[in-house]
Amino acid sequence: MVHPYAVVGLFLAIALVIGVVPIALAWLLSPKKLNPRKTQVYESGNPTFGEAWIEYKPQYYLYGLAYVVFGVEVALLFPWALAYDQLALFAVVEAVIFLLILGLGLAYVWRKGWLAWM
Amino acid sequence: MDVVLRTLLGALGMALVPLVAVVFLIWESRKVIARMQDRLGPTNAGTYAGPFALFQTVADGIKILTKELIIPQGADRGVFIAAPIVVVTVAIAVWAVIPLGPSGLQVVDLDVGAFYVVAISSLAPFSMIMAGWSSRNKYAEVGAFRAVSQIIGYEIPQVLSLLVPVLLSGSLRLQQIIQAQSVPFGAVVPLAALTYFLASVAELGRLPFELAEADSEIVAGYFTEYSGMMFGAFYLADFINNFTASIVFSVLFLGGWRGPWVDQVPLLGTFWLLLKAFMVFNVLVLFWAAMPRLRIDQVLAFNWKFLAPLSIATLIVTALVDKMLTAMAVEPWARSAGLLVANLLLGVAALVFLSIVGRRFTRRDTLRRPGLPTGLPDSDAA
Amino acid sequence: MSVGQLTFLAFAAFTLGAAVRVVTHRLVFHAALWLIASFFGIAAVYLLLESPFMAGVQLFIYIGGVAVLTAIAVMVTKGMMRRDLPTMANVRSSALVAVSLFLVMSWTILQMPLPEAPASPVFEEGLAMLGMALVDPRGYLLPFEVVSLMLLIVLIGALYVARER
Amino acid sequence: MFVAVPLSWYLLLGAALFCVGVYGVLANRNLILIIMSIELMLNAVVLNLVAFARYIEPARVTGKTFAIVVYATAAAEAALGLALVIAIWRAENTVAVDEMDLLQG
Repeated sequence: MVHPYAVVGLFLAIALVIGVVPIALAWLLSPKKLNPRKTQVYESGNPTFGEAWIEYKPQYYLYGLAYVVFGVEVALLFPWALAYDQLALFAVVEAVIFLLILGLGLAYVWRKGWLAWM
Repeated sequence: MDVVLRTLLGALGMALVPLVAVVFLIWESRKVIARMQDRLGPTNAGTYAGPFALFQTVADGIKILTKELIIPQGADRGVFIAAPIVVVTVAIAVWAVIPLGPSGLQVVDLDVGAFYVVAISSLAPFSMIMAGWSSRNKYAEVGAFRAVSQIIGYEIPQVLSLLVPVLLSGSLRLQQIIQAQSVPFGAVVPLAALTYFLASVAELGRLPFELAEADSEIVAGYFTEYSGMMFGAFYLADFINNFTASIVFSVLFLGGWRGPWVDQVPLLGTFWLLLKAFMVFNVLVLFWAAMPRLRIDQVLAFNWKFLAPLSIATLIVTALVDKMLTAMAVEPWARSAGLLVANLLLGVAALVFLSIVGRRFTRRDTLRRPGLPTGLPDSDAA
Repeated sequence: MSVGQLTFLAFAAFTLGAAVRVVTHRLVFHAALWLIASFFGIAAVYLLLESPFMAGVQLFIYIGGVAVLTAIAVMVTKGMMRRDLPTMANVRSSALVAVSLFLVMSWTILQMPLPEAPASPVFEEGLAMLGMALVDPRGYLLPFEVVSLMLLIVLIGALYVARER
Repeated sequence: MFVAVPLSWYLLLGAALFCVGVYGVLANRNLILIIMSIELMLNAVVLNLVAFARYIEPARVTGKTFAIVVYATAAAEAALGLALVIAIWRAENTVAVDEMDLLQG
């Protein structure tokens, strides 16, 4: 019997091959007649204006941050959900407190308007 | 050596399932959307592509293989080429744990199967960042930013609702989650199923949450600059993800391969699962055809101010009610009924809350800017 | 050398190579991508240690969360896209510190009497046991709730610091 | 047995990773790169914890609990650190550590 994790590794390798093959095949089959006009950056038909790697609003960062915080919480809940059958009501209440503490944080930042789109 | 060979062939076969299915599903969704828009969709008008133009997708695939791969000036070539490869790899990798049938019809029944699905699909936004950043195009970068803030955010309600079936079945193995569903979890905890489904739609970037590739605003979002097969890879991965999400939803909430006469004919289980997944997939297609697009601030607010709190509340209510019912040692059917009632009550409470808050916000906006129609954003949502 | 040992060495080489690219690459965004590669290598090592949950957490929190967050931070602060390479003297002294630290550590590790093979086969209820211990008052209830409090503080504090004014 | 590798190999890998992180913190002046290097160091620590847990007492959960708490702390550290970087970027328009003089008033 092959070890399950080895099978997963094998499957990931197969998935990678499936990702690479079509593009490699297209690279072999497709014409290669590039010219500077063809490789211009697309901006809805207008001439390219300025640099694309400019500064963006940090607003997007806030949502990523909220994701990381809640992601850690959710990951910690997985073992608890798995053990749920063997837990007493008391232990479930503790996990509920765990959830509520962070729910409180969400309510606070909501109330303060820090999650509002600017 | 025989075992290794059999494993290899099994894995290869399973990895090809989504590819084959997608060929049919692309055709099917094009037909459905066309009919909803009073068109015919793919037909045999120009060239013959099988009965009902069934193999139109194959023809498109062959065509796209011969199209030129254009890499724009100033692009980060290595990352630009890697992004479509990563997106397809991630889309297919999930299939390692998908249980297509009662036994044997699964590559590996991993002991952390449900967590594997979550972990692998959390890699998807990162390929969008790669694509958006390496294109060196403003539209692509805005698309990548939108993808990141939207798609990773919706993972929270998705995973919180996924915890509900895990909690009820007491296992992360997808086979055991299916075994535990003598009543499908969708009928026991409909609210968790609903939040999971909505979060999946947002995660897939389907309308009404199609902000990362909003074609009337930012051309095609993070894959604006891609052409030929590299564009095809994003298109393919999009459909594979839709199909995978339908299957995972069927496994978690609709009983997976369970159905009549599966005990006698195990292969029938595959049919039931694919039928269920097909129906879920078609709901996604109907969304696609019928929905308008939301604004970015609405999408983000819907997640953080409605779906995430609601999924937290669902998890808490389900855990507490189930534990209390178990403590009272009620019959299994009474336990399911109790959970259903609790879920429905919570759903009603959420709707009442939503309508009150909505009315208040509408009134506030009208007071603040009497001349404007309600609900306009303060600035353009970029 | 067995297949297992070769696998370990391959993963270790991949992880370390990616880590070295993180600290030496000229483009900050590429450094972030190499960081993801390095995290992925560590996840593979966790699978060798038969800790699939830790590997999943590595993908879910680190690659899906922290690394993506780093990439956003790089994209938002465009001014330092292409970093200035450190001066030669700086590189030399830093490398000296790092290498000597490694030598001390590896000497200590090789001195210690350490087990050659894993203690006993892992059994499947390990994760459920972890879940029970996390909500057991005689187990690790306190760290569990403290983590929740810490996350609350981070959520509020970081949003306060980074929000638009 | 899946992989029979001596424990010391894992510890050496952890030590090497940690030292790469130390180099990154010392040699770079870009704050984001310094945070990335700290993440590498914390990962090395967690790797050690998981390896010890597997080799010394797999029947108990002490090692895993430690690892998970370190994980949560590391993620929190990255989120907060990068938030500070962004706040400094907005105030000073730099992410280089030696150009920061916020405390000089």
